[in-house]
Amino acid sequence: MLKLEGVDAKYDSFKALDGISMSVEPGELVVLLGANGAGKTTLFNTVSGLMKPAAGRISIDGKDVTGRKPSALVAAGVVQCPEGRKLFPSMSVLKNLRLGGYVHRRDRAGMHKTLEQVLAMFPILDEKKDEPAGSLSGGQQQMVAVGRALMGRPKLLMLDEPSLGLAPLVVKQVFETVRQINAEGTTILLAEQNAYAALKIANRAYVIENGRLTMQGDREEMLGNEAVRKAYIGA
Amino acid sequence: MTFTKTIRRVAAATALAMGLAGGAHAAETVNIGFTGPLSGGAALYGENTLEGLRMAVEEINADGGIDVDGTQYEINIESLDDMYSPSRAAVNGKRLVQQSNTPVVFTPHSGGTFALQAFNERDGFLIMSYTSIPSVTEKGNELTVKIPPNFTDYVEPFTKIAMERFGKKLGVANATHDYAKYWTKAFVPAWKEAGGEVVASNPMDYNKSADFYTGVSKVLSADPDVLFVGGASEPTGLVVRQARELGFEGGFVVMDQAKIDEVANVAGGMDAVEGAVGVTPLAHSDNPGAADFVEKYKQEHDNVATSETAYNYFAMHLVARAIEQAGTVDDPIAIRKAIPEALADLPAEYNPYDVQEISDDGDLIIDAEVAEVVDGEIELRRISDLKDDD
Amino acid sequence: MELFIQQILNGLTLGSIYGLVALGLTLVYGILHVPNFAHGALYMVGAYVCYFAMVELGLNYWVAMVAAAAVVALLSVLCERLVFHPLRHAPPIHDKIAAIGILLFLEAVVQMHWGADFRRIPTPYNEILRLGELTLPVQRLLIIGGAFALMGALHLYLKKTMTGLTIIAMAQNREGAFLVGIDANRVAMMTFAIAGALAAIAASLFAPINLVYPAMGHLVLLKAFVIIILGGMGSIPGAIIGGLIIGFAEALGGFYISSTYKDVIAFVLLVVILSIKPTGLFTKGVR
Amino acid sequence: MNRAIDFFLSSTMRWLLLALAIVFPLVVTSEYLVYVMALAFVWAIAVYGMNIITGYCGQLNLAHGGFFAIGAYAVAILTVDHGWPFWPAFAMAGVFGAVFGLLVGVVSLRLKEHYFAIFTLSVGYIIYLLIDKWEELTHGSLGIISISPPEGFGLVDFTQTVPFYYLVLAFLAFAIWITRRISESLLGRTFRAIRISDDLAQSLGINLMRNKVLAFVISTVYAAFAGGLYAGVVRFIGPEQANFIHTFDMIAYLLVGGFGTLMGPLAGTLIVTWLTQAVQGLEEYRMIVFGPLLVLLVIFFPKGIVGTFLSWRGRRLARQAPRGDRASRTGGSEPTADQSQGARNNA
Repeated sequence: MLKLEGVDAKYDSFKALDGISMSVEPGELVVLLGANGAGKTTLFNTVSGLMKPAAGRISIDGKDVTGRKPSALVAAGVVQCPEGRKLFPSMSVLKNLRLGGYVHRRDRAGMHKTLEQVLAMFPILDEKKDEPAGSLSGGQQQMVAVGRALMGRPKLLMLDEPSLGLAPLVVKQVFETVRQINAEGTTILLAEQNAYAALKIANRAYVIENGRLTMQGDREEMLGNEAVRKAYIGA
Repeated sequence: MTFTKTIRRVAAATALAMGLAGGAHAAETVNIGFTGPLSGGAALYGENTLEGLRMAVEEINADGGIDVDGTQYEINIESLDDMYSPSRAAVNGKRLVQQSNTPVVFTPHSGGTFALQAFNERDGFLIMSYTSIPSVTEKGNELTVKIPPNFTDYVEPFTKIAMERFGKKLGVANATHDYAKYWTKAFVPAWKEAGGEVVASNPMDYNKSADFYTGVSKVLSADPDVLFVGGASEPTGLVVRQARELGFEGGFVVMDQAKIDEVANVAGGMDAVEGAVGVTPLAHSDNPGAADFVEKYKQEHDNVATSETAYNYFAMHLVARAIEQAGTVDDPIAIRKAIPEALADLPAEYNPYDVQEISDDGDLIIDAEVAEVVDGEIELRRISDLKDDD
Repeated sequence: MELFIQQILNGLTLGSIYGLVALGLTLVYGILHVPNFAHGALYMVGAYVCYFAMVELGLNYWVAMVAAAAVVALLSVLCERLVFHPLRHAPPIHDKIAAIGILLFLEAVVQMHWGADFRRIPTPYNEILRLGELTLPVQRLLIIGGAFALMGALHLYLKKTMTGLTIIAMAQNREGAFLVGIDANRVAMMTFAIAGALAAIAASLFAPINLVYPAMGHLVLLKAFVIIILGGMGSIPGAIIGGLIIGFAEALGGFYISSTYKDVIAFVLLVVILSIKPTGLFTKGVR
Repeated sequence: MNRAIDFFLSSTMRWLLLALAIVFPLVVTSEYLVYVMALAFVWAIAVYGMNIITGYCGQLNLAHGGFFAIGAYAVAILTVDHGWPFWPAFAMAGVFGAVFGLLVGVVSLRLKEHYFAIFTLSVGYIIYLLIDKWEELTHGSLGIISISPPEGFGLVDFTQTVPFYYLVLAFLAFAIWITRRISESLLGRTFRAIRISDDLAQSLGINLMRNKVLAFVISTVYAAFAGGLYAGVVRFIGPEQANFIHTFDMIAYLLVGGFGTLMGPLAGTLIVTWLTQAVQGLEEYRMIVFGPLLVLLVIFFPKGIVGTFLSWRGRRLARQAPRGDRASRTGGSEPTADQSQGARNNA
């Protein structure tokens, strides 16, 4: 589905990604583990087209998309739900969700259907649909962000730290939702610091440190790995 | 290597451009300078004055130029834009005198005149200043001629005509630029002296205001008999139009910068300017030279000649004749001295305003005509006749 | 009392024109964070196109207005493509200077073609309604009605259509807009087109009671800037309300205080308000 | 080649320039050229002021022309209406520049970026309107004529173009020297830190407000002195001098030369001044050339002439650094090659 080969990314002279090669297969839920500043968000933004890679190749379903604009990637089915949510704060929840389906705007019926599915998944959003997104609680805003991403009917959904800054109970809900979305057939790439919760629902995981991938393996391998436990699970 | 080459090329290009702009000085050409606004908000005004000079020069050159002490000279106008800025006018003045050897520099604004006066006597050139502001010639600069006549000549007859017909209550609603202020300073005391009163005073920035409704309605709320208006013709027309829209039925005293016929075009016809007193539009003038000039202007342009064009046309002819009589193209003092004589000899066809005399200070003196709109028609009166009435 | 109402009407006339110009300015600012100093020149070009279509081609007033809107919208988009787009990564000072370059260029071009003469657009609506002491020229009512209708239409467009929503989305969160697949170039071009059209319509509405000349945009632009700062840069309701505040302040201040200092009022108001509340009256962000 | 570049940035080069400036009136025959040069120097002094607040400190001040006018009016009013000699009036011009600069700075520098720019644009307009309307003080739109020229010493007569040229040249050299002292001091580094970002500056423990106001006041004093000299040479001043078009001119000078560089203001002022003189033949159409030129310049040479030159040298040095270890040895006189980092990194 998604394949990166030797991808570099730079901020001026600072190399934020260094030779990243990885892949995500259809239907998988892959976790990207890493500390703050390790390069998770840069990697996501590079895949989404917000940043241009300095070197390397990115492909979706075998098609080269290196350096394409974000709008082209969304149209190709790669949708990011970003860290910090990046909602449209003064717009109503409903408008935020509608804009999520921007690339499908001509397919009114399809859009309506997806909207109903999303509202069914997050009933609280149905209740608050006319309120400005910025007035919602953190957990609810995260739901709007996920819902907005789903409105793009992604083939590959990239979730950047969806649990950040949320109460433990809410975090649990979020991960349950992510699992559910994956179970319904959407491929997911999930960036997390909260390794334990993330690994529990993942198929595979990569570890990123200082812009390089240092480890990879399936769920059991990673949960059993001493270094991972020390660094990210704290047990 | 490439860098030095680039520098050399830039230097060469600059030198070339400067040379071209400086103007080649042919043996039998005399350059006459002009610095005025040719871009920016006052560009139209600058263009109009320059047009008068150009018309005169074309005529002179078509007649074979001027004869200076046995040599035939063609006249060439070196015109430079100063965007109405005094310092640019000063730079232009230096440039004209140094690069183009101009014995005479025309400028149509007071700021430019003042800036040129800082060095014109020393650098040796005559300033032909088209501005009515009295201080231009009051400071004793020997080489300055003020082209338009003193507006103060108009103050008394305007007051008399308007007051007799409409009443004693005056509302001041003219413009705020320097010239308008000089007018107000002269006009308001004269109005009071003639027994009138000023019921409202609210000058407005004619060149910048987005809307005059507020200002006009403020003046009208004091119920004046006569409105004192004026700035450029078109905004003056708007002020008159809006005053009529707001129900004003009295008369107007129109400052000489605005021309009644142009004002009427904007205000909504001659009926709208009924009762207006102002200077005579050239097309209506009795002067022998006026009709000639209007005709000449019409052949080349599709609009009506302005007074700035006519005065500068006259002034250029006057300067050309003065150069001939002085017998020199590079002694401004001699040229200045020859002006009274040149004026006496100037054929009427070049003198649309019938200028008769020049004072020692450098003020031109005319017997102006005053125009009044009566029943939708322009009626003329000579200032000298009006004085005789007393 | 009639005099007071008369001033209110004057304030409405001025305020609705200022508001339309400020709206375009604030939209562009919201999307690109460019204070577009060339906006006043677009306003001026709008008046000239309307003049050309009406006086020189003899078209109907409304047709001329539409033509002006179309031409200036196109011109505005060209500015975006040729100037502001290449400068999107430059320091903010550069946008402003480039905008000044555009302003100087457009004024020079207009002056080359039409000269610096004052020109007039004749209105087909010369009637004057009178209600007691009140004077209501139809063209002035048209300005107020037209401006508010346009503002209403713009509101509906921005709130109810998907393409309109993309403009607001882009203003509220640029990256968020990219991530839902909104094409930044499309939105930028559309915003510039709308801003240009608004300026041209404002000019076409206002020109018949005013004069058309190359420098006509200067003061309107300055005031539009004051308005969008008052209203919060990027805020649409802020631009409309700010426009009315300035319109009323000028009409009432000019009448009851001093019309010599009428044009100072807007700027002093700005200085006072910003000294007290540095982010303007309304919080930032398009709503 | 590198030695040549080093030479261009060395202080020897600046002495050479000064020497060239000194012989200039002796070799050119036309007084007009000297006059244009002298006026360009006057503007250059004001542009050096703008460079402090806008170039080094990163705050686009659009009231700069207003402060220039305040300086000019101080000299005009004091010499014409109060009979002062030029020099004390000139000193007072600096005082007025500082006082008004402090007042405006304290209020306006609380605002950021575009708010600051537009706020100062309004301040500039208010200065213009006040000069235009406050007739009792400023003579209103009539302007002030017959301003006293600088009194000469002994045989020197500053109403003559050439002596005045040397007078302005001396002030300009002093202005550049001061700028260089500031730029190389802790204060200069403080200003540049503020330009890169307020947050960065604060994290370094810099008192933002105090330093911004200081930069602003320095810049307005430069502007006011330049205005005072202007009044002394043109000897007429009207409200148009406070028109914002003059501020835009100064921005163009600074932009062409290069923001935040030591020699940029001078280079830019001279180039644009002479270019303007060269295209005078185009008259009213010159803006058709000049407008697009300005746009092309900001798109293709955003750092100005001196800035482009500096970063060109920077790249050369960077390329060389791995080979010969001489990155640290540069001309040493232009501490501002970092200016590109002040650029907005996100659109």
